[in-house]
Amino acid sequence: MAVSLLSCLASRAPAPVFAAIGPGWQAAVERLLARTGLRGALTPRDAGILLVAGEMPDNTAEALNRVHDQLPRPRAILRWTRSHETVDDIAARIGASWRNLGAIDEQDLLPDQPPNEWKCVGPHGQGGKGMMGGTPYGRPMAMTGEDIRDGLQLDRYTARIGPFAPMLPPGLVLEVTLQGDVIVAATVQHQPFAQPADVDAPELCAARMLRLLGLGGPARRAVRGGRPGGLWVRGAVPRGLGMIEGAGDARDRLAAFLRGDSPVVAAFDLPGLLPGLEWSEAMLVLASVPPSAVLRAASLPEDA
Amino acid sequence: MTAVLLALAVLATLMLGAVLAVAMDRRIAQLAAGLARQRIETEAPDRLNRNLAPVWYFALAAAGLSVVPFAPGLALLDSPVGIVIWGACEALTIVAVFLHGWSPNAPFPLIGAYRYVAIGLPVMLPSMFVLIAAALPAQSLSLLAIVESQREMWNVTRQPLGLPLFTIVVLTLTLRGPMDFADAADIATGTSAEESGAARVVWEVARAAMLVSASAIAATVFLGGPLGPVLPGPAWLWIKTAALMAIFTWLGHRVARTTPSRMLTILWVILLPLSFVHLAIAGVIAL
Amino acid sequence: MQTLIILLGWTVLAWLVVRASQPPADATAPQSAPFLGGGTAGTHAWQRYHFRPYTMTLLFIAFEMEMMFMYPWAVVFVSEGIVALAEMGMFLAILSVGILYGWREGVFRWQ
Amino acid sequence: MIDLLVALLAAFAVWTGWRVFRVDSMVRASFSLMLSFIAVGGIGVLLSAPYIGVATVFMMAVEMMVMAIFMVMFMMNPAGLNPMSMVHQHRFSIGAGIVAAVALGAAVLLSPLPSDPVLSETDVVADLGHELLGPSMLIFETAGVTLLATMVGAVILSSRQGRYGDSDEGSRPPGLTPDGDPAGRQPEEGGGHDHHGGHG
Repeated sequence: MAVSLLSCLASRAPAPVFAAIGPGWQAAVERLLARTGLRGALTPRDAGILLVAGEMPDNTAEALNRVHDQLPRPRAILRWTRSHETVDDIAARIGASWRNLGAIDEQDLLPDQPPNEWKCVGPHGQGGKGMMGGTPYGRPMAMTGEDIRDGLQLDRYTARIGPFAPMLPPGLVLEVTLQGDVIVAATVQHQPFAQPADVDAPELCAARMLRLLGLGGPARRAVRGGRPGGLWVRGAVPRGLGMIEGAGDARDRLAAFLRGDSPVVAAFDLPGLLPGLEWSEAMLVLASVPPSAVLRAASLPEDA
Repeated sequence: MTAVLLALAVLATLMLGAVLAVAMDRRIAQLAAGLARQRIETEAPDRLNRNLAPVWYFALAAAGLSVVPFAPGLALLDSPVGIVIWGACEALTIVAVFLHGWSPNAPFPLIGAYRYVAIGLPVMLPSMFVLIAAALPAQSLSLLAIVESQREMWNVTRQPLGLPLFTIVVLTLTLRGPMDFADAADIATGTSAEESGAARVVWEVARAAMLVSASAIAATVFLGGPLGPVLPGPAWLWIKTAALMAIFTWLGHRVARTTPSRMLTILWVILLPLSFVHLAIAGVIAL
Repeated sequence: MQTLIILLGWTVLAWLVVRASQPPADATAPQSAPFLGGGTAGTHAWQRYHFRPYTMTLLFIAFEMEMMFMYPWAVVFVSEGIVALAEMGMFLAILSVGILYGWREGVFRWQ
Repeated sequence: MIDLLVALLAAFAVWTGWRVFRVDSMVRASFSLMLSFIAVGGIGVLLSAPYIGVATVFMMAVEMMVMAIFMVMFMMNPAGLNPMSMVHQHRFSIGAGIVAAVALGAAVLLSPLPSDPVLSETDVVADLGHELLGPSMLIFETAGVTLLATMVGAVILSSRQGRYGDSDEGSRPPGLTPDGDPAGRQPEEGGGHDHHGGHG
């Protein structure tokens, strides 16, 4: 009884979709995920369906495979590439796949190998050497380095984040070095994908910031064109954060998005803006800039 | 015999309340669907602590609810130090959430865990002030006595700052809305970012259970708990708890979350002095 | 004693429920890699984590220790009357100086 | 029954205390110690000291959380990914352990313990409050001043930023050998730059 009740409930669940957004599809996907019956997952661990929107450039294929393999099973990959397929069509296709997931289930795309060979290496067979050396369980350990705030020389964690990170513009790969949650260094490894002008629509920009402020519901309403209806929305963005010449700070830009304006953001130095910010602040700053301006900033030559 | 009945009442309240909390979030179907999915193991995790974190969370929710009187003078855990037990539950909740984020050995959960500790620790100060203020007129640390002290007038009117301050505590303990620094969107749901399948569901249900427990404490301390006309005590407690759960859920979905460093400053510079003022007012009124 | 048995009982029950409701975790190597939006990490995430508000935690512990005196104080507050109010006022005033000092030195921020 | 529970809790406290030194992970070590203290708090509750017992659990949960943060911050290999030993100076520590155990054990066994059972209806918390506001008032206020000194000391020792600029400006880390070169980072002119002035 309980089992059948659970499966009955489960069949009515909105399809959890993790979206890998390709060039030109950001606005369409964001509008798609604001529909009822779908749920945009923020991590592949929470998703059942990987939606690949658009033609992916070849140099992102491995990253896409990596995200695909991180979905728990059973899982399905759906490609949304034909522009004549409307939002309704793809939503129906996602729903059908979700209800039929058990039959589709897909294998891993990447080989089942750890990042480094570690089994049976080292004195205890865990791949390590001494206290900090070797590659215990497949990876080396982080090492200490300079800090830009308080000078404590603690570990620096370096990772490449993106191109399908839900908090970054699609396509952007940042190599960030973190100490705690403060960014001490950032470089752009891959530029964001080019998107048509539609992606700068104020309601979409506002929704991206609202999601970062923990307002998933208001973000959905904003995308659908309604009043977002959140409390303390502007006040939650710290003053003076992400100040850009001529476009105010992040709070001003959010206010403009909510009014329905799209502020013009002049070229700014993206990798130069991030170091020294906490991760949460950095993500707010990135979301507060229209994607077209992020693209222009990321494609500036390094020495400009 | 009464103890067994009360234990069953606590258990039933916790379970039905958790279902109600999930329903208020409109996530019943979502969680049901998650149960059958694969549970992924991360690279070299701390398995023991990963498995224990939701256990602590559940057990603390149950322990917190045990000190709540279901009728005047009748609680499963009739302790002279009820609010201190609840305070210990709050402190251990921070440990449980930290372990949940620490154990997967992955960057986003780790950041979420540390952010939560940074906010969760100072949030305990307003909580302690508020509960101590409620203990002043009762002349006891027992929740039974705190209920008795509200026969004339509920604490929510006598100590007007108490419930708003405690709301912040509840939102922190249950990882909700403006205080949900553990599971923020900019770190891909933070401490839960690497959890899939049943493990994710279990954690969500534990959060819901903690909401029941914290709301029941709030109902007891500020709304007179089981006191009320006509209906029996437990019914009043359930009604008040459910009403508070609805308010907390609504606030959690509506209020924006600021950055953790700014929230830290707000907690120490605005909310802590407010708690001082609250205690001073409560003290003068109680004399 | 009843207190302990009840708390222990809840812990055991919670353990059984959690244990029964989730299957053992498993994953292949590409599945278990940490999620970075398709990116890769060079090292383990476990590190000498630079927890920024560390000074705040020290201040917090001192403050918390002081709060522990306030619980018994609250119980006798009404019966001791104005003496209790004055004494705790003094005690809190002393500690407020500490908080004020910390605030002036900017410890309630990410370092 | 109470005797049995006390014995069990004591055994648990000792076992978790021993685990502190046997596990590789700093987080596990900290929280093993927390479990040990929780067991001690449980003994307190059993011995008719409910406030002291529960307060021990409360305090230790918070303190071990903070200790875990600092242990992970400053210890090498904090997660114990490479197995390691947490024990140093074996001979000295064994000697110190035996001396401490014998001394404390002797103090417990040899001192005449008062036989003054607490009546079950006594309100021990209120007694504690009256004690704090009455005979022990001086101790209580001294504790306040001591804690203030703790706060100021902690801020001075651990905070780099301050009203008068960075605290390590012009300072020189000690050498690893007597009169040796400074270890670690060399102080730069003007210290680090503060990116954080805008808000907070």
